[in-house]
Amino acid sequence: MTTATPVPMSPVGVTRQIRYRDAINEALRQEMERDETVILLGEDIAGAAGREHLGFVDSWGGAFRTTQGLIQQFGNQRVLDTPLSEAAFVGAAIGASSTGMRAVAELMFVDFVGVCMDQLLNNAAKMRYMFGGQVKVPFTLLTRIGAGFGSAAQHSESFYSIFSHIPGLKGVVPSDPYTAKGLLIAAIRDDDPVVYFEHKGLYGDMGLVPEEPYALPLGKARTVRQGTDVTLVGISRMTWVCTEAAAELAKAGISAQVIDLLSVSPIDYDHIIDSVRRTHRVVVVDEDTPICSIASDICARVAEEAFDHLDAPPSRVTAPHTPVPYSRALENYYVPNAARVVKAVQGLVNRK
Amino acid sequence: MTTATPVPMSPVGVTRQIRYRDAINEALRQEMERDETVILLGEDIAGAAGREHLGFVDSWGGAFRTTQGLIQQFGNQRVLDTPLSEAAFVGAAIGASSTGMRAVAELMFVDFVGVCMDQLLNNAAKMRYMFGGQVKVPFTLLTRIGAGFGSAAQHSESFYSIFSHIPGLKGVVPSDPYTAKGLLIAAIRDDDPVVYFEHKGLYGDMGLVPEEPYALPLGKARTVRQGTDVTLVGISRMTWVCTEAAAELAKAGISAQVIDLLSVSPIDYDHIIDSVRRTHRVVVVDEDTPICSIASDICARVAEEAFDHLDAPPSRVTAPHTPVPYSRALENYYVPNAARVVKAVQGLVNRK
Amino acid sequence: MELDRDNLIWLYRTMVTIRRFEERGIPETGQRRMSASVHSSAGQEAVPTGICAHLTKEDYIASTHRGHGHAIAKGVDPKLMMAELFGRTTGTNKGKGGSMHIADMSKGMLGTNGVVAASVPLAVGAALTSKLKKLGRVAVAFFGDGGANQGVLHESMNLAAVWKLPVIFCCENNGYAESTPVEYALSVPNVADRAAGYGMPGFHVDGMDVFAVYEAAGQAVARARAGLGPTLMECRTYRYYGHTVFDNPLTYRTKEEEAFWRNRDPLKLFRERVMPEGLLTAEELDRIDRETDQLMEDAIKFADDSPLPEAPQLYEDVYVNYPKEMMKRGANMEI
Amino acid sequence: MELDRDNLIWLYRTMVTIRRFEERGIPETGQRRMSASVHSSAGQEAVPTGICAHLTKEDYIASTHRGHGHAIAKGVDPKLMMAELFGRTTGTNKGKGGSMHIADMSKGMLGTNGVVAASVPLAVGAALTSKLKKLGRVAVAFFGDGGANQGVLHESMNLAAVWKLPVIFCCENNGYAESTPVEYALSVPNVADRAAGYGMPGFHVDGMDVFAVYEAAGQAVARARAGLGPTLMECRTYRYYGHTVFDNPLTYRTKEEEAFWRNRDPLKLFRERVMPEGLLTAEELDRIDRETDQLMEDAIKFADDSPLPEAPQLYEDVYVNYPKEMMKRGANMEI
Ligand SMILES: Cc1ncc(C[n+]2csc(CCOP(=O)(O)OP(=O)(O)O)c2C)c(N)n1
Ligand SMILES: Cc1ncc(C[n+]2csc(CCOP(=O)(O)OP(=O)(O)O)c2C)c(N)n1
Ligand SMILES: [Mg+2]
Ligand SMILES: [Mg+2]
Repeated sequence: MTTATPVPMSPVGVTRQIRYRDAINEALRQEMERDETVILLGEDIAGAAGREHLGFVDSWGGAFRTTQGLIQQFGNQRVLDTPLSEAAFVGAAIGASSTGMRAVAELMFVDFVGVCMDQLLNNAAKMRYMFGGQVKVPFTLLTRIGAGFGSAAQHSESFYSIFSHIPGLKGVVPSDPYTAKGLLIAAIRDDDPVVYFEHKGLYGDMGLVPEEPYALPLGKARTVRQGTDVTLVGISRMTWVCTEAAAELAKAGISAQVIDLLSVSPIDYDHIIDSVRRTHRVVVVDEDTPICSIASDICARVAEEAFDHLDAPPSRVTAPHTPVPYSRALENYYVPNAARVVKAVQGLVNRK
Repeated sequence: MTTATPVPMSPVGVTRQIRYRDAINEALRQEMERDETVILLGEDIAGAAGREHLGFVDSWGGAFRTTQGLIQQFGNQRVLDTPLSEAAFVGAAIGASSTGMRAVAELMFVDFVGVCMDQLLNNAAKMRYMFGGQVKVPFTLLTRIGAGFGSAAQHSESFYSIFSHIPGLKGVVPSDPYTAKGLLIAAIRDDDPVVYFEHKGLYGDMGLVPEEPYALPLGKARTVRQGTDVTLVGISRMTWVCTEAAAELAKAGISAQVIDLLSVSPIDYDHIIDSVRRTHRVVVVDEDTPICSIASDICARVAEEAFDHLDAPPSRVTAPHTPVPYSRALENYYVPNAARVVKAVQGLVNRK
Repeated sequence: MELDRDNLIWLYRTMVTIRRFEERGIPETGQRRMSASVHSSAGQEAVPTGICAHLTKEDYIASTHRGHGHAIAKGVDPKLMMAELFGRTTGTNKGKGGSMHIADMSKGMLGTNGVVAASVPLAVGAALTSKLKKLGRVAVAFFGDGGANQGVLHESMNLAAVWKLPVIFCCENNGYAESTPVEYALSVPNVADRAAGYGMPGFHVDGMDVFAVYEAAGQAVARARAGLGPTLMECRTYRYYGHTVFDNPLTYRTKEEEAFWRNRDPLKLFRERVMPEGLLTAEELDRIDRETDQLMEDAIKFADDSPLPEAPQLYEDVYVNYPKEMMKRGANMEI
Repeated sequence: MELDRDNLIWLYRTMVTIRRFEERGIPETGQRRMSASVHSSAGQEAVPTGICAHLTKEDYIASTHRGHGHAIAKGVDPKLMMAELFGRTTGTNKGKGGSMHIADMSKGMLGTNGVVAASVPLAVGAALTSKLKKLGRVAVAFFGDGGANQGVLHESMNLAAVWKLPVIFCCENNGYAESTPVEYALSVPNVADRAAGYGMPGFHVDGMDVFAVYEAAGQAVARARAGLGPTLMECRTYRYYGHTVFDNPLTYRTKEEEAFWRNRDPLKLFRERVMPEGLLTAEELDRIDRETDQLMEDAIKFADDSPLPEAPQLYEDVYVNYPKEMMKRGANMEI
């Protein structure tokens, strides 16, 4: 997109380590410093709205503390706590973004997208096209994905495939603090609507992050481990399930290249296909359910475009086609893990 | 599902021809006659609500006249015109269906699903699972798909892939009057939530339809033309684009089997894979956009499960990854047509 | 708010332009088999006219599926609108949007919209822009009596009230949502009755009388500009034709009712008001009629003479920045 | 509606059961590291209790994320609820739902719900079933002050009013949506102020006083049963703890405010009312307290002794009828 440089594994010459959560926070802060048209809207993103006079400011800083401290620096006209009305405030953010602001709205969990989906599908995604290119909608939607926390079926989804499906939207799935910051800055600066998926299971992860602002390219994957026998494609946290599996596979003499998808729209098919042309096998690891998923989309694309290079069927390790169960006894089976990836790869390698 | 019998091309020993629109109407009428818990909710499904005293009854019979005459027969307590409030009446239909009714709600165009998506995603699809199997939700959502009518980006989508994606929902895409009636009866009788997609371009089509009620199996595709060189999979109206292409291909000596998908959840992969094992090639023709679509899902599944039988990459002919344009000058390019299918097949057959 | 001669002429010319656009443009669009999804606002002209009379080019409006009148009143060129309806590249939207998506950002016109009430929060967002950037602009969100029962409207009214945004929520209550009478679908007599539930003023106005609309809108706009927050303004009006060109309204409403409202025609009421008072003469008004007729003929000719979009246009304007190749990939597009 | 001794005991026992369930069960759930998404309704007991006192087992309720109290008041067995929180197969939902989805269809309890206000139309639908089947049942839709600003509530209130359905819309206004004060998010002083906009009665009730709730609910339920349509009932109440166990409420509200409400504790108010009047004695009430303590210990033991679900359960209860193989296909599930 903005640049064709591949996304590096980590920044060069940087020693500062911060958490994924703080990388998000830093990206928001730096973009708000850089451009005063950047505003933030969401439920409890500051907290205790309207109670400054009682000494309560920034009491929450977001349900997952990603927006902490921003209201102190930018005030309540740029960090806007909203009523519990996603359709209105997401729609308003889209309206503001099409009239000169760069609005960043937060949808607390992607599972709730159904209450504001129309604004995303019919306004954000289509306005530019319907209007014949008259308008830009530099709007960012922050939201969250991920199971594994005993939060059951309505707070655990990784429902990103619909955003890949919808023409007019872009989407990113940062997997570590470095990409969290760089992709959020890119999303905010981008002139198209971008959905930014934070993974609940990554907030505490530490990583090297440059202090200065930087944008990573939208629409680019990266290779986080080189390998020759199979290509593993990870999405968000699943990237690390892939590297864990790759380490395990290495012990068995199988060399896996691990690709971190990073963008769900546009999808960097070329990076994957390029790898598969060399490894001749691919397994996509996706925390989302399997049907009409990103995993199946990538498999289809690989099958179509790297057909002659495949030594085994393009395969997927995903959640099953069921809602997310509450009891951890079940949820543990639900989320893909390294063992399942290893087994799938072995099946491919030992084929015939 | 209910039966393993394959869906026939058309009914045996039947001479009556009716239109797709009337087949839908007949299915609704017969199910309402059979089971008084079947109720219908939607905007203008009767029309002129509350104006019986002025002699206005059934003034609309639905925006596409599919529910005409039902209010006369069943009254306004079973044919319920609603305010323009999809989230409420779809949600209410789900609530009614989980407490003893079989509610059929109409969403006028699938493009509007975003205003009531939460009710479908978080209630209809998940209640049974979340509640540990305590509840059945025999709910049917009628909605419409299809481009080609100069209705632009918000009234022309074929946005069914999300319903395939969501665990807990089922979906059907009838392609002619025979399947329109049989699948609607099956959908209403089914104890799970089913989304029923009518295609705007098929309403006027005539076909053989038995007078008596009958249910076709959910989750089953059918072969509408036999062939040996390539498998064409059509969805809804695209089935007939496939048969048109098949006729064209036959002239060039290429024999195409055409499969009519009929269900988008569950998808009858077996029927397709069985065919591909014999033809060694597949092209899925889908009016929806390509990414994370049913077309890509089927291609992925074929690639995975019929890998050793493929002589060419599993391929797709779909709408582009763009919204639907208004001007017919552009829309004509948007919707897949036989020429594109023929060309795609020729590319596969002539490969190497 | 004194209306001078120029203002009066503007009011009349705007209403006539809307009427003529609907009555000439829609059948012509139909004849060209461009689309069935075209909604006439004939009969409702006084509403956008009376409201937009208070707006500058910088102010915003967000419109509905029945939005030709809003666009014209906000200053969008009917010629470009006609070209849009005819699906031409010279259209407001390059032929990509058609009747249900007419937009002109240079006129603060944020689009007609095919999803009922979906444009309401866009107006709220535009008002937020105005407030945050201290632009002094107001935003008008148009919606129908049907739209009054959509959830997003409720959320938007609450949000605008909480943030005291310069928004006017304008309900064009024409008595019907498709064939559904408002007295069936609305649980209160008037949409304006809901204003109190949001802590904002609510007016119920005669939407056939442009002076009444103008008067009420003046208050609402003044309130918004003064930073006092939103107003809900319900204008009782009537659409003369069917929901689209397809339905026969006499299947859900009586001839008497139609006659009653036709008798309160906004153009007629206007003439009855200004002519006796000697503000404008019949000749002057007739001349505006004729000029408008000519404008429509010119617009139709302009539209017909304009080129249709070509295939590559399909991939333009989806994103600001996205690889075109990605829009075709896997789709097997021929072009 | 005279309350006899048994009624009074039921009211008190129900409130104490809710309180103890929250104060004992939630920390135990936390210790077992089952979930962080558990919301305490301690402090709000009078609301479900005063309302459900009017309901039979056949009547319906639809609940929220903060729904333990609703479930208990509707007769759901706390033992089964505890097992559910602990993720056991003996739970109300076989461990599949947890705190945010507790349902018991045999008790007319249509589920707690994790999406704010999402269960409201379910109650409307249940009321529709009752009306169409002439069952004489009513349905109560619980929602919070935050939920009051969701679009689906607006649509549901209008729909229920249009169809005159036997629904009670019960807003538990506990002053906060997470950390957001109601006076910030709501554009009117009271949620009940919105009732007029739907043509239904609106009550504003002291939600700490079970007798006040009982009294108002009696009117609403009677109205619903008589076929006169819905009522909006706002109960002003307070949650004693954080939104979940994670937040410290003193970051958004004052100690004084907490003390004010604690001083209006529903159990305390109940005692202060019934004891001086000699309706129930301190000993009787203390005994109920102790019995309830024991009930909770038994529930915890029952839950701990119950089996966890096993892998194949993952594929059960998704559909009534669907090939299991299809749920695994393409997912490469191990089990
Ligand atoms: C969310 C949604 N539901 C349904 C429709 C279909 N539809 C288009 S216009 C209309 C009626 C709108 O009535 P109203 O708001 O009163 O506007 P009017 O047509 O009278 O101008 C309906 C039901 C839609 N476009 N969007
Ligand atoms: C549609 C939606 N948006 C946001 C959330 C996250 N969330 C859960 S509870 C809550 C606050 C709810 O407040 P209220 O309705 O007053 O209920 P209370 O928690 O006070 O009982 C929020 C924002 C959600 N569950 N659903
Ligand atoms: Mg109307
Ligand atoms: Mg609350």
